[in-house]
Amino acid sequence: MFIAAAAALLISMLFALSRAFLGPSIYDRILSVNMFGTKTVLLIAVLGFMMGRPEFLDIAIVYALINFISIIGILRFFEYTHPPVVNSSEQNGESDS
Amino acid sequence: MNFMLDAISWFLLASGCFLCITGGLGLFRFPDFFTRMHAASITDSLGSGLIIVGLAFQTPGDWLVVAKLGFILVFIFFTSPTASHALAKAALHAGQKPWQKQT
Amino acid sequence: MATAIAIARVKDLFASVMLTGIYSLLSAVFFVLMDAVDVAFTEASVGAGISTILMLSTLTLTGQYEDPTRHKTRTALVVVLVTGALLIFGTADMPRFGDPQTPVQTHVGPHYLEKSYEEIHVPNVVTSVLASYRGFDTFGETVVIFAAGIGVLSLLGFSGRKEKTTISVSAPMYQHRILRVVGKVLIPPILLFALYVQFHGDFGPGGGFQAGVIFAAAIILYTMLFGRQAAEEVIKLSWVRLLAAVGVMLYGSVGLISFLNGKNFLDYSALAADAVSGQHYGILLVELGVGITVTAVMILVFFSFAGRVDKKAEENE
Amino acid sequence: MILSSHFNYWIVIVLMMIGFFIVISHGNLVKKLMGLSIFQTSVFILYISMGKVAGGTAPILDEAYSVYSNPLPHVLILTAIVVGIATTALGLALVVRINEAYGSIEEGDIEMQDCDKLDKENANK
Repeated sequence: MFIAAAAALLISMLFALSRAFLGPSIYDRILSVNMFGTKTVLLIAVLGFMMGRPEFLDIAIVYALINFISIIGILRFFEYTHPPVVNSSEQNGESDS
Repeated sequence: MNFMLDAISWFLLASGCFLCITGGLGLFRFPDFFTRMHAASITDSLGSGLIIVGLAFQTPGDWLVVAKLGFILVFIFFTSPTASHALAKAALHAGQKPWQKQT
Repeated sequence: MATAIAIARVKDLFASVMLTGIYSLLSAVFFVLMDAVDVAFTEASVGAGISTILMLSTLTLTGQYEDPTRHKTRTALVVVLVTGALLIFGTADMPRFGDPQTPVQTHVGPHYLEKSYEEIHVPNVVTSVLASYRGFDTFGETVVIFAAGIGVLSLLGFSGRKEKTTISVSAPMYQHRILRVVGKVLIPPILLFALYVQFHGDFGPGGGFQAGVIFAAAIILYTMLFGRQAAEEVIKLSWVRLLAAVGVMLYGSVGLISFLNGKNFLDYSALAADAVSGQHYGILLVELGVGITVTAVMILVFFSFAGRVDKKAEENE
Repeated sequence: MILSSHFNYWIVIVLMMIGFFIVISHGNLVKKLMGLSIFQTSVFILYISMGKVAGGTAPILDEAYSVYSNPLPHVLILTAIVVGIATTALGLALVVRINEAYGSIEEGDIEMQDCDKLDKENANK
């Protein structure tokens, strides 16, 4: 059963990977990296159970955290290189979202 | 009792996997960025939640493991929608247009 | 593997940084499959987070696109193919995968596995080997990290302090309110988790190196969300610089104490009356030293890169 | 037979050669560093896969298991990863400085500028 779960996760990781290769815009790539990260968290958790050593969960936790940090980092530095073009009225509306 | 737990976790894992695969397929096949994001982020949250709860039913009575799984669940529920939100906003500001059906 | 090829091919450097992130995720999964929990842990915290962020900040400084002209492609291909063929020829003599009778498995490895529990009472053999049996190596590596930190500092330095610009273009993600709130919620658990990793390293995967990187990642997250000025008010950089040295000193002085007590350098059994508990104290202190150094160096490196990025943004303004 | 039992070395070699190829053929210094890190990871994989014992588990001692993988390569690689990131950071810092001095991080441009400078100096003499 765990093997089936791992295989399913691998398949969806494969999809994400191919989207990261093809991705026409940079945002597609970021999105697929994000999804890839989440799937890796799950895969590591499932693998830990598969090998009967749930200690592996620590790694999954680290991934869940680090993945978030790296996505934020990517977005942050992306704002430097491509500053967003917004007109001020839209910005005011958006900032309360 | 044990069989019941097994059956529940089976069901949860299977549905979680199904969601993950559909999400991956959506990410791969959909026509533009926003629809892809829709596919990826929604299935991401629900699918990972299901898988983690399914795993939690499989733990052999070790509460530390369940607690760790709970941590992962909370983190994913926090971070994944947040990241998606930030990403969507950045993309919209950078001038990505939502896809519309060509008539 | 395919990821690596793609990294080679993609022209847009930004995209290839993204792919290095994926690549490191994949290699961590591989390490998990190969039972190397601690290694996967380190790769997870280092490869996906810090190295991606550093590469990105360099790209912000230098420009995103690569010159499409390649030099010496044909020569390179020939050299690579020949070397690869020779290496593959060489593998024919290598031991088989997973074979328990190889020279690697029959030398000191079994000794560590059998004796370490008696001698040190630490279930995680990787930690005991890292901190105790091969403590001298680890000391050297800590010093290398420290030296690299000094190198980055002296190359990029801080030109801060003098310019007291308040909020510039480099203003943090003010328009991302949700991000800031979620970040605020997440930072304390990350710091706590780093401490857990630091002190739980004896029993599960973890230890000073990983904890240091995670701790630094939390502070980097704070910096990215609230800006460099805000972060510099929270953590004084001069303190961080001091801490980097304190970590190395802590490690070294543990060694010196055992030296002065008439044992070998870094022989922890001198630290307490009982040899085993001495080992415990030794490992704890040494891991603490490593953790402090790694945290401080990572923070310093990130700050020096971020400082450059801010400066460039101001110049463009 | 050899194919199934040596595949780990093959993967390592392919990765290593990809990294090597990037380092040689790309002019961009950041890309070179990426190639270097791929090369580095291939070495990590080599070490770790050599430490694996068939049927073993992670080297965290427990009553329930008797076969463990070899902890020594894990220790070496663990520290190597962190040292690797430190050296990569140093390399990136150098790249940043080079960019400030030359205004470019392409190897060819930098060489051209160096040659120009040398020519000028020779002409002055």
